[in-house]
Amino acid sequence: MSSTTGVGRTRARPGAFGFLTDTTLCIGCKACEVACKQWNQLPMDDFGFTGMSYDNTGDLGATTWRHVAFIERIADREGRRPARLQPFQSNWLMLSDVCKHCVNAGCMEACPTGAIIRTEFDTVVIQQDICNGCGYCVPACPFGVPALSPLDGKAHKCTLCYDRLRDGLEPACSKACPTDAIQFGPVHALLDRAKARVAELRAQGVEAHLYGDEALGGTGGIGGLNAFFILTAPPEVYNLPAKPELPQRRVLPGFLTSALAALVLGIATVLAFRREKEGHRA
Amino acid sequence: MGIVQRLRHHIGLVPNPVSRATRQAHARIRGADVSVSVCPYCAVGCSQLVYTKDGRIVDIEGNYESPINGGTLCPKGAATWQLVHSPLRELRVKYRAPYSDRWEERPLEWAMERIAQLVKETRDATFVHRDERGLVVNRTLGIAHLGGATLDNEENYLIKKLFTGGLGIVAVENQARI
Amino acid sequence: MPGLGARLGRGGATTTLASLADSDCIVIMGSNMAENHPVGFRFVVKARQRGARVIHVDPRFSRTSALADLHVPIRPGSDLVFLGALVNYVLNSERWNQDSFFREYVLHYTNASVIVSPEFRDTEELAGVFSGYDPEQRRYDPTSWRYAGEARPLEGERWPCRPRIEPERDPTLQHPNCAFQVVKRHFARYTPELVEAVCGVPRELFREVAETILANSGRDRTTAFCYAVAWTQHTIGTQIISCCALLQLLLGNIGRPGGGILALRGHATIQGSTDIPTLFDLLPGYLKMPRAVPEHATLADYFATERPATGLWYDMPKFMISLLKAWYGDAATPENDYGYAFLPKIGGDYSFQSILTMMKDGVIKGLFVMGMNPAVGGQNARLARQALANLDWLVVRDVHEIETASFWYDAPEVRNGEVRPQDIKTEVFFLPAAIAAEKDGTFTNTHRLVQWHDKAVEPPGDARSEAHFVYHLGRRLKELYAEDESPAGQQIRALTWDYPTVGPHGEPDLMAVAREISGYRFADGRPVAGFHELADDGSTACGCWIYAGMVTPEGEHLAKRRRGDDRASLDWGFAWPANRRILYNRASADPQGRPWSERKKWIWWDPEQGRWVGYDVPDFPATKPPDYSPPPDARGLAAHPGTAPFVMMLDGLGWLFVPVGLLDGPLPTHYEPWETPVENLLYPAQPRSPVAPVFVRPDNPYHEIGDPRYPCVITTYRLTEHHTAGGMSRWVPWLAELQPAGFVEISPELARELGIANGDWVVVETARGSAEARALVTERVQPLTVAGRTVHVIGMPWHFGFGGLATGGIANELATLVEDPNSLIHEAKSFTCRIRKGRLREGERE
Amino acid sequence: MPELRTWRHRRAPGEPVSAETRESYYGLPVIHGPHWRWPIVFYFVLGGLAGGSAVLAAAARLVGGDWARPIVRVGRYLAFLAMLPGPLLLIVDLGRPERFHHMLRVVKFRSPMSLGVWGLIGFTATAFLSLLRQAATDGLLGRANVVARLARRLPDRILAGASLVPAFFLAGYTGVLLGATAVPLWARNALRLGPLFLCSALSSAAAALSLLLGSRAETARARHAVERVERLALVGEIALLEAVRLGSGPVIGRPLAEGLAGGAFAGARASAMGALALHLLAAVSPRWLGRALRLVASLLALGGAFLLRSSIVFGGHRSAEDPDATFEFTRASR
Repeated sequence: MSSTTGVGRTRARPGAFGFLTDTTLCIGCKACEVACKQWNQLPMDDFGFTGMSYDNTGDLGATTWRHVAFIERIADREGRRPARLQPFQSNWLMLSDVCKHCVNAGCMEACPTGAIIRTEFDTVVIQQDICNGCGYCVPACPFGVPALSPLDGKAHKCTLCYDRLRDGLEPACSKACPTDAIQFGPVHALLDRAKARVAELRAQGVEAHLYGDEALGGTGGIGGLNAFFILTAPPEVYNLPAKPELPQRRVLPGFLTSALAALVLGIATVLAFRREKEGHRA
Repeated sequence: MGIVQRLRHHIGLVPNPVSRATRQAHARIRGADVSVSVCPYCAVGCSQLVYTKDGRIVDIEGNYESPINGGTLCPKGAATWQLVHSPLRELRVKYRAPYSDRWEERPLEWAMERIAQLVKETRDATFVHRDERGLVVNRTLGIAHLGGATLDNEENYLIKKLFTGGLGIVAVENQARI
Repeated sequence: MPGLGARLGRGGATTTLASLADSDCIVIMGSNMAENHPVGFRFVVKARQRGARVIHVDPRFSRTSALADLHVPIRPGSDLVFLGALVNYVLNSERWNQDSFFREYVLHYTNASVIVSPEFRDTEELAGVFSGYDPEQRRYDPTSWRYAGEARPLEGERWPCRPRIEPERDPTLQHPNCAFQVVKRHFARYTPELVEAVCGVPRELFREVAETILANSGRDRTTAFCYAVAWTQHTIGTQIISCCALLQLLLGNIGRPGGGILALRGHATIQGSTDIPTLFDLLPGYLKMPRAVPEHATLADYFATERPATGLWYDMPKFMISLLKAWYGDAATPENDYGYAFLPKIGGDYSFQSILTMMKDGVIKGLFVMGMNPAVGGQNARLARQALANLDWLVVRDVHEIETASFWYDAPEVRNGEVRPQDIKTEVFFLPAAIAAEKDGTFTNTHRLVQWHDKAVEPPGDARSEAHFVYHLGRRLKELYAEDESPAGQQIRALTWDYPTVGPHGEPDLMAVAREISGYRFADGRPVAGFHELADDGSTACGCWIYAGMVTPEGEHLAKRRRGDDRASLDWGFAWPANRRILYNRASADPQGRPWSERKKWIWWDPEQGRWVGYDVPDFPATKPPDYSPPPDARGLAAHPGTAPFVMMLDGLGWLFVPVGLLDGPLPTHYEPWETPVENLLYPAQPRSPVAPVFVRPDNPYHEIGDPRYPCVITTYRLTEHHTAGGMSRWVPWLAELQPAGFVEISPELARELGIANGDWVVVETARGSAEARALVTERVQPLTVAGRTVHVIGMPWHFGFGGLATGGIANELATLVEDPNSLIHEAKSFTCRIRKGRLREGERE
Repeated sequence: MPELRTWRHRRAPGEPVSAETRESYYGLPVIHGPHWRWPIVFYFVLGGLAGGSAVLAAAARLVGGDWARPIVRVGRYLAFLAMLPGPLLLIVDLGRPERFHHMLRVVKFRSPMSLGVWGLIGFTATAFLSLLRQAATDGLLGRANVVARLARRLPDRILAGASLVPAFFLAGYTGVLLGATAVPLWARNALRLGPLFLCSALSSAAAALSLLLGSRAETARARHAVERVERLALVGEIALLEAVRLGSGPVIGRPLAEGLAGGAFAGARASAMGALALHLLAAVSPRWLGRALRLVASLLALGGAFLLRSSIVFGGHRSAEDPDATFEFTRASR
């Protein structure tokens, strides 16, 4: 986070839509999780008590497209609990995680069937009539978003309510969010709002920062996240990578070194065969 | 889509091969009937929009117009659709005879008649017209009612009116007490 | 309800959720608002973003605390000391004594200047009890709490009423027996040091809270309090709430935008179910249920006992007789006291807890349960299930097969073989119920707002609305009693029960019911415009006078209105009374009728129009000028001066000292919870409430004070993800997966002591029973230092039970039957227990 | 009750929040790991074998003389046979096998899997034609029929040249495919995996060919030639294995040092080194011993190829589950 390059910058198209998830307003109610399951008719999954604070969801998955993380940081290192709190959710962090709808999306570039597309809203959607469940998008996502469903064998993730957007409706999660911790809108407008909010929080002494610009979260060729976040702790605390990289940045270099290796091996083989020829001539 | 464009779409230059289903995607509440409801859970009183198609509820979400919730809902409110369509919801009358170890399914009409008979029996057996001091009390302690905070005002009114005003049942209580 | 009612006149929340956004400081105490009212909490967040301070006083660091500026961890059951100390701090603060606003408000809008009877003795003088205490009966004779001054009988009444009281006053507030001085003396020992010793709250932290509240109260600023059942569910719950009302009166925060006291209710229409009460001691509109005493023998006796000469309740006969007309119609005539004799007379306590014991003792033989789950939600749940098993018949109406319906084969004691279904005689009917979206009707929300919900679809299968069930049950019973001339038969035959039915299932027409509730002229059925049109001569009928006018003479149901705006949203739904949103809003203007400040204006007197105007419907006679002075023989509201904002009160004033209306004293006093690990530092001789109703019986054992076998304090609560006893959430997969199992929250300190790791199974035990749960070891719970020793607090959500998807030990298995004397509400927020690592083995019981 | 999630909590549920876990989220994985298991491991091994064999066959055809005919013949047959199960394994691995043809909707230059599909098709085509040509040459198609006549018309050298590209591609693209994911172990070694797989492909193919060529005298020269290739490829493989091990570092490299995957990796290293060592030993041994040592060496090289793919694939699973590795990678990568 020391680098200031790319702070507050995104390569999102002017017409792109996305989410701003402001953790400082989140009350961890999980309305987003349920509203998402309701609209998208996703079944209950991974049922069980985890003991991880109030998080019994655990992770984003094929049938969980919003996940609220709970991080308790009540006491200091000596175990003393403070009474005076930093303004806005400083001691019990809650973050509603979601697909980031990357400006350059690893899952989409990886998809060998063209099932994953960028929509007219600049969101990233897995077309369910195309996906054949190859599963390559799953490890290709630097954020752990898409997952294969054992129910239908296909990959699933947040669609940013593509069907609702088509009818001019707000996505289910941001609509439901009681405290407007999740806001939906044009990425650039949301980004301006987020920057103002971060500045406001910093003025109040809160260590707030933006996650999802080209300096943090949207790094390494990702070009920014269309669903971005305001955090008050290092991203790792929320299980978010600080400076992820677009995996496809490694495709061309990988092929180049492979080609080089192929060349070397080819020459070596030819030489080996030539030597056989010569050896027997001699 | 022209053939060149289509090819471009499919050879990874503009990797956006949109499918038929995607082109036809739309919200399932398009063209649905909408009624205005109130969330049945807590007392904040969030307004809900209930979308129906062919007599079936297809979606329940918050009502933007409400000065209380402004379109939002909490997880319980957001789960109202599943409360209605819960796979565990009971839709038949169940009857358990005294000392029996099993439920039996019974017609609603039968249950209603049987309950009315039981009310009359118990009431007649326990009705007190005058108490030991001779005061007119017109009450029965033999029957009680619990519940009401999750019902409608009109239903509570009918309960109070019939049970207390009409049957002399005084032990009528709801969750406000606990 | 009595907590607010006794001091302000009505039990309802004085303000609205939306008004919180106008607050400068919000104190959330006795409530976990963000978790239990998430959507309501958005107004707190809004206020917070506008710069308001948010203080959360609560034993646990909860999701509410996470968004607060200050979290004040407090020992459960010590809230009254905290509030009393705030009162003391405020009264002795420089700001309160220097800013003219406070004095002006208190002098004009409260009974501070009234002289209290010289016979009155405070708890400070009598070692923990007020004068008039009868230790044998464990109750008070409140005669000595009266005002000094005469009571004068009124003459020429068509219906009798109580005499008019004309108390002495001292406007200088110096008289040693004026209410103000009595209050000040009473709380003198409630110091920051006492708070530290009793509540476990460091004194500096307390001072910070007090200073914040003080700095944010006054002419230009307002502080609001939000509370919920964590205040109510104590043996002194009413007094805790009443202490808050006292504090808010002293701070001038009642009746003003961004001020007030917001009671946060837990069910969709829990407010409505007290307004139109399915409660044993009330009739609709807070009319008292007549008792089997000579003072209530006839309607005239009833009025002579219950009806005051002054204030709005003077109109009681109009409300009562209209109710009798609504219920008994043509059978209610002037000759038969409008059918008053048909009304059953109550002879004791038939509150929820008593009903459980009456069932267990075989007095109650048949039970209806509609949308409630006493097998899980009932205190001493084991006793509750034994009570169910002792019934002749039981009718359960719900959407899921809740524990109350399945106890006879699925309860822990049946599963472990202690009881066999073959031994349980109860004849059980389970009838599937309809959900709000499947029926027409209204809910009344936490701030008294009545909203109509439309029926979107017909309920599926055999599911029916409660209206359907009750209506058709009544219809069948009327048929069964058609020829019956006995008193029992006459009672049911007199009842009007002729609602038209609609739809394929023959549902009663809810609009017809609504019209009856709202009131109509008996002769032609025209709806009345409001309770002012009700008459005491049988010419009007009205099912609930505070809802009068909800259906307009034009036939429009005001609860169906859906036009909101950014301020009071007067055209969204209908708020009782008379669509007023902030109650006692006359107090938002100064005695002369001008707004206290531009920032906090709400309603004010417009001398040109000669009426009260503003953003809200005035909770005051609309044309009564601020300088109105009542003539000596005036009655009802006319007896209140133009400065008296509290229209329901005898004198129109907020009561700092409560001469009548509370059973446990005129002033809030700290008593320890019934079960407590520590002595009462204030009143060692009187540690617990002297008048709390107790249920001394072998199946409801209590722990002694400081019982070493039960050293921990336990508090019970709810989670965002579930609803009450779980009937509407534990069976719903999307909710069940979010909180799939019962757990107890314990501090790392206690966990270390007992060798408990996060996620371990633990058993919580009391003398009543045991509950098994998973341990959630969290720093959000902390041990408190109380009276020099460490007290461990554990928390347990009470949603869980043995049915549905999300299961867990029943917290109410541990709770005990003991009540607040005023509200008859039990004490679930603080009692003692022990906890151990391990599992509840099959059949293991104490 | 539907049981669904595709990952498991690495830590036992309910472990308390400790200072140690504060900088991660209860030790849960940051990313979702791949679902690839044995079918993919076998596909990787067989693909390498097929690609390597095709390379050897083509090289032998292009630069070898008559002595190299056996290499061409056996190499072409082996390339085709090793390739055959490939598409089957891939289709079996799909969540929706009946939709395998959706892979043919697009060509995506940044998706190694998409390229892989087309590469596999290209390989199949050249391998099949080479097979036909070889079969015709060997008289397996008969003499007078149309197919045989057409097959014999195929330009052999051009075919050999053309098959080189898909052969190398098939042998190496799987490494690039793994490298283009967020799995830290793979991503960190994105530049090395392709070359490593290529070396392993060639060494295993050479080993397989040398085994198949047998100990007959008429194939001795051919065998010597492929064994020479095998040794060279093994040298490259050993160097790249060390580069992967050292380049991964202690955190990201943990799966290569611990557990079953770590064991497999160690086995792969040992096999490669052992094979090379045995080959060298064979050079200075008596003839009879040398033959036995070479046999064992080739078997080791083949086994090593299998262990290598297993360790990399399953090590990737472990790596994806380890938040420390992900954070190590995403902190350091810029």
